[in-house]
Amino acid sequence: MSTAKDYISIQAEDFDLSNEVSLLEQNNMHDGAVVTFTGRVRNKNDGLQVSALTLEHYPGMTEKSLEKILNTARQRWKIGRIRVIHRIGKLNIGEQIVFVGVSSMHRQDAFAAAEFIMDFLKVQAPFWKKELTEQGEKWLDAKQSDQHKAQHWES
Amino acid sequence: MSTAKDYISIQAEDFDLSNEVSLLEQNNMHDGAVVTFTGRVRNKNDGLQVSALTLEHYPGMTEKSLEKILNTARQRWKIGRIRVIHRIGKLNIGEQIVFVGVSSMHRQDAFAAAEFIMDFLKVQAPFWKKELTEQGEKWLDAKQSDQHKAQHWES
Amino acid sequence: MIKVVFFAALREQLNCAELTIAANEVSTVADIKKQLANKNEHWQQVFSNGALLSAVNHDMVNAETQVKAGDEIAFFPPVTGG
Amino acid sequence: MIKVVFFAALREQLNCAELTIAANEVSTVADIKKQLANKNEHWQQVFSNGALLSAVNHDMVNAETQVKAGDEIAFFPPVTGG
Repeated sequence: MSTAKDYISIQAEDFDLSNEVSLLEQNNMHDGAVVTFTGRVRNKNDGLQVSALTLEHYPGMTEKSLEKILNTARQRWKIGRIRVIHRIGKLNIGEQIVFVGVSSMHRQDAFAAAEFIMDFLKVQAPFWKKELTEQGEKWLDAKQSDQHKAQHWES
Repeated sequence: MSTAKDYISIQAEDFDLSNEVSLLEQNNMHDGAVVTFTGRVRNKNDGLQVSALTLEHYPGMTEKSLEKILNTARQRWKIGRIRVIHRIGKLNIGEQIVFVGVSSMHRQDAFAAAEFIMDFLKVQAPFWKKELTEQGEKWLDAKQSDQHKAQHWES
Repeated sequence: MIKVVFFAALREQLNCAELTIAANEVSTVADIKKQLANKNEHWQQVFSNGALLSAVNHDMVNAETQVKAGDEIAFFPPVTGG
Repeated sequence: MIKVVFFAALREQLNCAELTIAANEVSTVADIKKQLANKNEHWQQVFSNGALLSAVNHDMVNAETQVKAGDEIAFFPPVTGG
């Protein structure tokens, strides 16, 4: 079940990693493990030099799809708290795009859940990246490998 | 190969998560993914209330065993930078014990390597925990499940 | 009425973010897609892209999904967030 | 001489952190363990613990591993860090 322990934020603003992890840990003395994933804008993609990207999303559906993913994760693993932040708008190289943080009693659950959430966010949450490359603006193509990663969890 | 990109620290002092992640990310524009694991002192273990723990290690062997684990991880996955911090001495409830941070171009490598490093640290790095519980001081017993997690990577 | 919204590359290709269609003319997502494709040659070509995804009321669906008055239908390219 | 070190619960049980033994009396880790166990009944009992691990010069080893003068041999319980 998605509970008050889950926090999903779609925002233009940057976020602070320590701050997010504090919110997973504070008044939470039974979860010994915290796993985080942070994704940033890389300077290269598909061999092209990237200078920035713009993130568009589908308000309403984004939150709903993430809640579904978190609910599924909670059914599969024993998790304490989950925080997901995804930024939108224009982001420059090196800027943070996405954060997933999971606390749990045992590390295996936090590792699996964090990776699962990222894998499904990648193929189900309605975000789209447009890159500003040396050849101009270009919408990113979805990667087949991301589909495979998500399918991998079915087995 | 273990390179200057790897940083292993055995220390009594606490560490700051944001600071550690900054060191994985600064001047590193090609790694888009960072995965971190943080382990903290829980208030309960094996059903007993824990109030603090003391961590002992084997200086020299600790560093050598961690370097070997990091080398193996580098052979298995395409990783950017790795940072491992393990604290020693007396630690109270909620305090951070261990940090593993891995940067990579693709998230799958960072997730796998961080979990692999933790799984092998658990069974190969010479650290020992003594818990202060409601029943007095007690050396922790190693868990069979940790052996299984490490063996799982062989297959 | 049924509200239809478009996102990302698809919105740019169509030069349209949102439109409405009469609920009595369509019963499935596939019907809507067909009606949109029939607008003109350009839309026909854009909607011939088999990779396009669709959602009804914020849930990802397939072409056979039923639609009714008041629904919000979205069409968009495969997602690329994270 | 061979340096032998003990850690954690083992060190406490033996009430000993470190000792040295003559290199010419032993050729493997198992030999050292045997010699230590022969000290007295208490050490005998402590070293009867089959779960004890050993390291030579900071590398985890098994009982058949050869040892020589100048080596540092460690005995300790299964590790519990992380």
